[in-house]
Amino acid sequence: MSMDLIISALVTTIGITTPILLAATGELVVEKSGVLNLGVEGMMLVGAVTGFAVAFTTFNPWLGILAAAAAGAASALVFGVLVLTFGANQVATGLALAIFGIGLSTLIGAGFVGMIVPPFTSIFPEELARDPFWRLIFGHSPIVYLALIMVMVVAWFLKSTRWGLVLRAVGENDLSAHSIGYSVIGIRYAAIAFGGAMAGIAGSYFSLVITPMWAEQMTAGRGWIALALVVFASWKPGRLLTGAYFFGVLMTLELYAKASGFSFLPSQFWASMPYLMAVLVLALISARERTGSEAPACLGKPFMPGE
Amino acid sequence: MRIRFEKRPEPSNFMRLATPVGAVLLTMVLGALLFDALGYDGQETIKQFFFTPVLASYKWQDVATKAAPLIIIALGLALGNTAKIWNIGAEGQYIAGALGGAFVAYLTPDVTSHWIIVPMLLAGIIGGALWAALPAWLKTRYNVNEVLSSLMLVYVSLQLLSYLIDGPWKDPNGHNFPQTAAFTDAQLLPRALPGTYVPPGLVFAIVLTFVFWVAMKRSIYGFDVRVSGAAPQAARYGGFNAKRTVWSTLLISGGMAGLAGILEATSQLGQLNLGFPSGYGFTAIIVSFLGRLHPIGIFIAGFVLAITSVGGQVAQTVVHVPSASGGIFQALMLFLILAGDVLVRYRIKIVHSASKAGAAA
Amino acid sequence: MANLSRRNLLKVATASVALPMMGANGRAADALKVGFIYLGPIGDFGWTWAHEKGRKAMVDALGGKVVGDYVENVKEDASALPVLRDLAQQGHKLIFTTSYGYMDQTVQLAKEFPDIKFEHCTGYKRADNLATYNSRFHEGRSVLGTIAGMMTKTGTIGYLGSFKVPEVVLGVNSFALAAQAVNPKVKVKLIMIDSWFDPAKEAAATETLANLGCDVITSHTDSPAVLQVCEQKKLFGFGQGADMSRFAPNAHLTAIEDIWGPYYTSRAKAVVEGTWKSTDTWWGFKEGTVVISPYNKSLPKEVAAAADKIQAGWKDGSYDVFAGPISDQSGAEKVKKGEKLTDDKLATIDWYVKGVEGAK
Amino acid sequence: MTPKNNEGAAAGVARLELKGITKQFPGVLANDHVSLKVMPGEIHALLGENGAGKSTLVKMIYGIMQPDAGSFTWNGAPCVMSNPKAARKLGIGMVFQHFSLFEAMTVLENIALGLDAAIPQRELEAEILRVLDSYGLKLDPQRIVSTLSVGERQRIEIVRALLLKPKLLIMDEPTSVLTPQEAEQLFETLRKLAADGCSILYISHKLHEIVALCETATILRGGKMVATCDPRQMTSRAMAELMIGANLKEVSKAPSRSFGAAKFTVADLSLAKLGDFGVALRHISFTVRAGEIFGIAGVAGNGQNELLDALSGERTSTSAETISLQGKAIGKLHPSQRRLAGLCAVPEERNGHAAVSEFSLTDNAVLTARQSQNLTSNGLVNSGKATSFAAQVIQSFAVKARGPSSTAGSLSGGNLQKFIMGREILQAPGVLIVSQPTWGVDAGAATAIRQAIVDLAAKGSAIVVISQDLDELLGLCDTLAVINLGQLSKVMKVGEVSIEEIGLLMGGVHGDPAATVHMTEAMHAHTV
Repeated sequence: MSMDLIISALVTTIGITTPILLAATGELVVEKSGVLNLGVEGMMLVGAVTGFAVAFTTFNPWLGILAAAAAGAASALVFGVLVLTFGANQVATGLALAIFGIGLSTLIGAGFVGMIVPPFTSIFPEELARDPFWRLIFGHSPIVYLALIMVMVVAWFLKSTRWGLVLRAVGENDLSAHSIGYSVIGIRYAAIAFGGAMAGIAGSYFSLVITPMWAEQMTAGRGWIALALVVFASWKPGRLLTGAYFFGVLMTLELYAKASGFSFLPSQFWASMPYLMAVLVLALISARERTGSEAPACLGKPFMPGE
Repeated sequence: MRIRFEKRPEPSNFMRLATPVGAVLLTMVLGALLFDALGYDGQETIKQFFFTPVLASYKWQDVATKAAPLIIIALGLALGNTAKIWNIGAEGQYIAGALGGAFVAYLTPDVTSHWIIVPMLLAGIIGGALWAALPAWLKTRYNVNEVLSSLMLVYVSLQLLSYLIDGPWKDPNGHNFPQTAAFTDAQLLPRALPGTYVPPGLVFAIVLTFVFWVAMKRSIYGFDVRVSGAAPQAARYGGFNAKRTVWSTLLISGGMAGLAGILEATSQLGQLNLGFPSGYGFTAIIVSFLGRLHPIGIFIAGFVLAITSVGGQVAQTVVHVPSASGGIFQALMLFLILAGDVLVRYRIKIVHSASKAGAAA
Repeated sequence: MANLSRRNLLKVATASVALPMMGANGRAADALKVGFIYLGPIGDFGWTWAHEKGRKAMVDALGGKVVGDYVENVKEDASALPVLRDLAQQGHKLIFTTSYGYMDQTVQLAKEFPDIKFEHCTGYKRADNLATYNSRFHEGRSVLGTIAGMMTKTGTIGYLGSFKVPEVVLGVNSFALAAQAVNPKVKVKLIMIDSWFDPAKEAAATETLANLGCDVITSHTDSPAVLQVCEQKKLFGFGQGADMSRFAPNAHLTAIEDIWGPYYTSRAKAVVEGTWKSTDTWWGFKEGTVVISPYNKSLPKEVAAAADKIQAGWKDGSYDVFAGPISDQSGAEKVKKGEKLTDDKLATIDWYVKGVEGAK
Repeated sequence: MTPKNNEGAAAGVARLELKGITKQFPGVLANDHVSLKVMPGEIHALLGENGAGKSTLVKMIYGIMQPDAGSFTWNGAPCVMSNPKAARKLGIGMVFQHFSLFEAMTVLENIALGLDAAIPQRELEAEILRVLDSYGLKLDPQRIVSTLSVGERQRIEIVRALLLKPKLLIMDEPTSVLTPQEAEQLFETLRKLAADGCSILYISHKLHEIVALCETATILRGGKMVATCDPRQMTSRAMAELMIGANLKEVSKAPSRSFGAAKFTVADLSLAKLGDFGVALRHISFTVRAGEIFGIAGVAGNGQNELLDALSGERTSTSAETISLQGKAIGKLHPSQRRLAGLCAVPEERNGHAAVSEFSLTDNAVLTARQSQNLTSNGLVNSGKATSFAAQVIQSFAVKARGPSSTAGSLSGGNLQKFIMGREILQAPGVLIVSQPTWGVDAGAATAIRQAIVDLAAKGSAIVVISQDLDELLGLCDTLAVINLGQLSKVMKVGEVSIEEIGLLMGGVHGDPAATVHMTEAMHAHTV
């Protein structure tokens, strides 16, 4: 492989990784607060269709992204009300959200099939992205940079800010956080809404950037990979970034291997890699003694302060 | 004024029964409003979704065909859920079960005895159980969260199916389409009632509902499962082995999903192709909650869910709503039942802010 | 409803509740009811969308004589059975099942409802009341191959496939042979993405092909993703199943359109007139089921002329892309000079011609 | 601390005053018009039995719960404690009985979480070190909490509270997890704080602590305030009677008792610790004879729960010989098998361990009695038999319940404990192991339970009672040993042993003179 080809392959990798990274960054924050929202796929689709619909009506993809974030957050809040206010089972509610999002996006999107929207314009001068190497840095859609910035923001937020500390505390021991005086429910609502907004943006990346159009279930299961990625990253933003690109490189390599007629193990094996790796990591981190790196202790448990 | 939940001293049995019924009714109302808002005839949609499948007799059999696998899978899942073991990978176990049975069929294309169906069904159960064994092993050995591990394995099973039917098990006479050879007549299950489409799975669903009912309510094993879910420490104190409970609930729920998978394969399509995974494993999770983890409740809930999915097809041709609407109804129903759960354990109290002022006085 | 008489049990059970349904059906009693089941949503802008266009064309062509209903998103599993039964029992006398995966379900239903006519698309199992039909897409592929062979500057053309099924293999071979005919050095790089529909993966695969030097890329998957990427990367591409030029005004050179209208109209007419027979129909350019969309304005005249010539050749029978000699990837001769691949061989083909790189 | 803390002191205005505080829970009136005053710089005891309403009251002071009626004044001004933040803003700090700590986080992060203002980490760390230094406490701010001992964990809570420069510090049963030496160290800190002008509200049911530490005591019983007194002017017994509400009723025990042959023997039992909080059991040996009641004293968290698990079979031993019942080695048997062999056990925690609160009493009977009472056949539960056994327990032990179908959760603590004890005793166990038999139980039920234990022993059973309540053990047992850090002391005869000696063993102290002096003082106070 020449340098140019490697750079081009990396550009493809970044493109294919971005939506997973966005959704996983949101889900990481949600899970860090102790809530397991399995409805990522549904929220992504709601975001994808809303983003498309708004971009189509306003001819402004930026408004589309904003609307996608709002729609993702809104659908996440349906989940939030059920699990936080009503104390419903998170697994079942999340699954219902996934099913609901798929159905609702189809219903809303029925009128937008076959339409096209204006693409994003690059935020950098086009000349910058002409040279292959510089293209690797300047040649992406604005959402790609947004995704990278958000991972870093989340990493910084969780590690160095007070509210990040509080959010982790809520996920670690909700009862204690409550007794100190933090609003467990309030913080979890915020985290869930943030996760929904990120999933919504991730969805709009499909309908506004990769292929500027709407098609049913166009996210094709990436929401589930995002869930696997959070586990694979063992709830650490840094690993989330490397893990996402690791998955992305795997996917890109598979395509190159196919185009070159090089088949090492069936393609289905590569397609199942993210899930197998996630299970493996899950086993590894659970086997290790608890040192503060593994899953938030309250993940998936309902919190009802029984007054 | 704000709404406050007040814990009931004892869970309300009335609410336990009333909330699922209320959830279904409220789903109809909300569904009608939603579809009206989206420009469809909401009332007619609800009619086609919920009532046509019940009122048209030839639809009953379709409903039974859909309900049977849902009930069989949900019974197993409810067992796990009662013990607070969350197997959400039933879809994967359903596929693995079908693969297990198909493997026997693949090995015995020339056997003409109808008894071959027995090892096929057994292989189906074993296949499903094996697929659930990994989460069970990871949980008991490394305390790995079974929600995540079982979910991840669903996607692995989809790839496994794709690999097998496009590789080693590909039908040599299948025009190169990714599919297994069709099962022979001996490898197919007969209809439950000759001359109808009533699926053999329905017989299994009825018998298993009864078996699970007795087991959950009366047996020591059912007691074990209930204690393990309600108070794991008490279960240990009572002499129940927690690891055994994890293993058994996961293997049983996996085996049931596997059974549903091979029943579907041997009574409906008679082969495996890429279209085989049908989402029953996920829908069954809704069924188990809608049925309140109670076998009889699950039996009814299985039919309710089946009605909405058959109704979805009817509504497509009659009201021309997109097929995805079925998912919306199912999800709405689950949302409402989960929200309704709170009424079983809590009483809703409306607190007037005035009454709080006492503290400040 | 007459079909129910076969089954005593049903007959009794239905008597009490079937009346409202009968009333509903009665209103359209004079028109022929034609049913369709679709694999995807009608808005997939691909396979299902083309069939839906055909259904509409049929209804338009036959005025008030036919009514056409459809059910979309029908999975290729057992759940197709009740859908088909439903259509049968709602009084549809002619039912089209529009995907290969409905083959066995259609066969089963044809047995259950002997006086309803079934038509299965792309399959090979027939019965007295079950016909099969397909379209010679590969004829269209040879036109695209000709254009691609002339337009490529790098000599490497990309091909994005879904699964290695005969229909896809046939398209690849036809495309490659036609391209080689106008440009002997052409190589076709093939990626199978193991899915009919996954826009993100289609886009990534297209980028990969572009990075590997392909400057013209065609696809056999269901979304316009490939074209959209070609547009962004200033490459050339083709529409699949329909004119997709609006997704990629510059990249879109032309498209193969699946036109099912003529076939559906003729078959519905045959049922109305009582002349329907079980047949195996494989129409192409000649009969009008394969149509090439208008060429892109930027397409050079000589290329357009060459493409037109191929189309004309198919129509008058003077051209066959599968005329020998043809070798497979390993160079072994598969079709001798002077021979052609027969329809039987075409329908089960599982090898690629020389010059196709990537998949095996 | 700062002179400002003494504002209002001169005028005789209470730092905190409660008037008519009332809190109703479903079925229980937790606080019934409670009023009290805490003066600046005063160490004020809130005294009462488990379940008297102390914790509820302080939760309302700290804003975790809201009272249904009543009011607070702070330095003379009315105020509302709408949430803990509001309480902290006024200058109220609290150290919880059950620490509200975050296991996977560092000490520093835990402390930062307890502060309302965001302080940069480096400054906070310096501040923490300063506080630690000025009160002579030891703690590493960078350690992960899950690696700390119980005492160290409490120090986090205390530092967290002190950083806020509180004007009122609430301590909820702070010594229940401490050794007497650690407790004495804590008292020093508290006295120093009070001298600086900080008021302290000290919650306990341990009389000797209150006598040693407090200037004023408010005594609660059944949610009502029964007295306010100066503990230094009262006898422990008088306070105890105020707390319990009746003359202490003695358990009737045959004065001279003879024991049979050795019935239950534990020989060199060791067990690795489980997780970060566990305590390892080390070389535990003792023998209990038929008819004998053997007590195990000790401060909470020294291996009592582990010992109960090991004896009941919830955790099995690697060697069968470590535990034997009438010569039969049972160390490797599981709980059901041990029950069949004649060993029954009652763990400390009622809800979720000894009983399942959402289950009916019948089901709770099935939980442990299914084999010995033949409540099952062919893998199915015989519900008729189970119900009648549950009814028998209810009747024989005067359990106040609607019937066998009531859920365990609907019973009061004392009645549930009676049911649990009854369930085990009616199985006529040869050996009964009980942990904290009267924890959080009203006085009447406690006497009944102790009497039942004595009666069972009289029938020839060997009994082991694990308790932190030294009074209970001294009243109930024939022989006694102390567990400390998973090790069991020598076995002593009740009546021949001094409380000082037990106290020293509880603290794991063997001849440290300074500690002995403190201990002795504390114990003297106790025995006044």
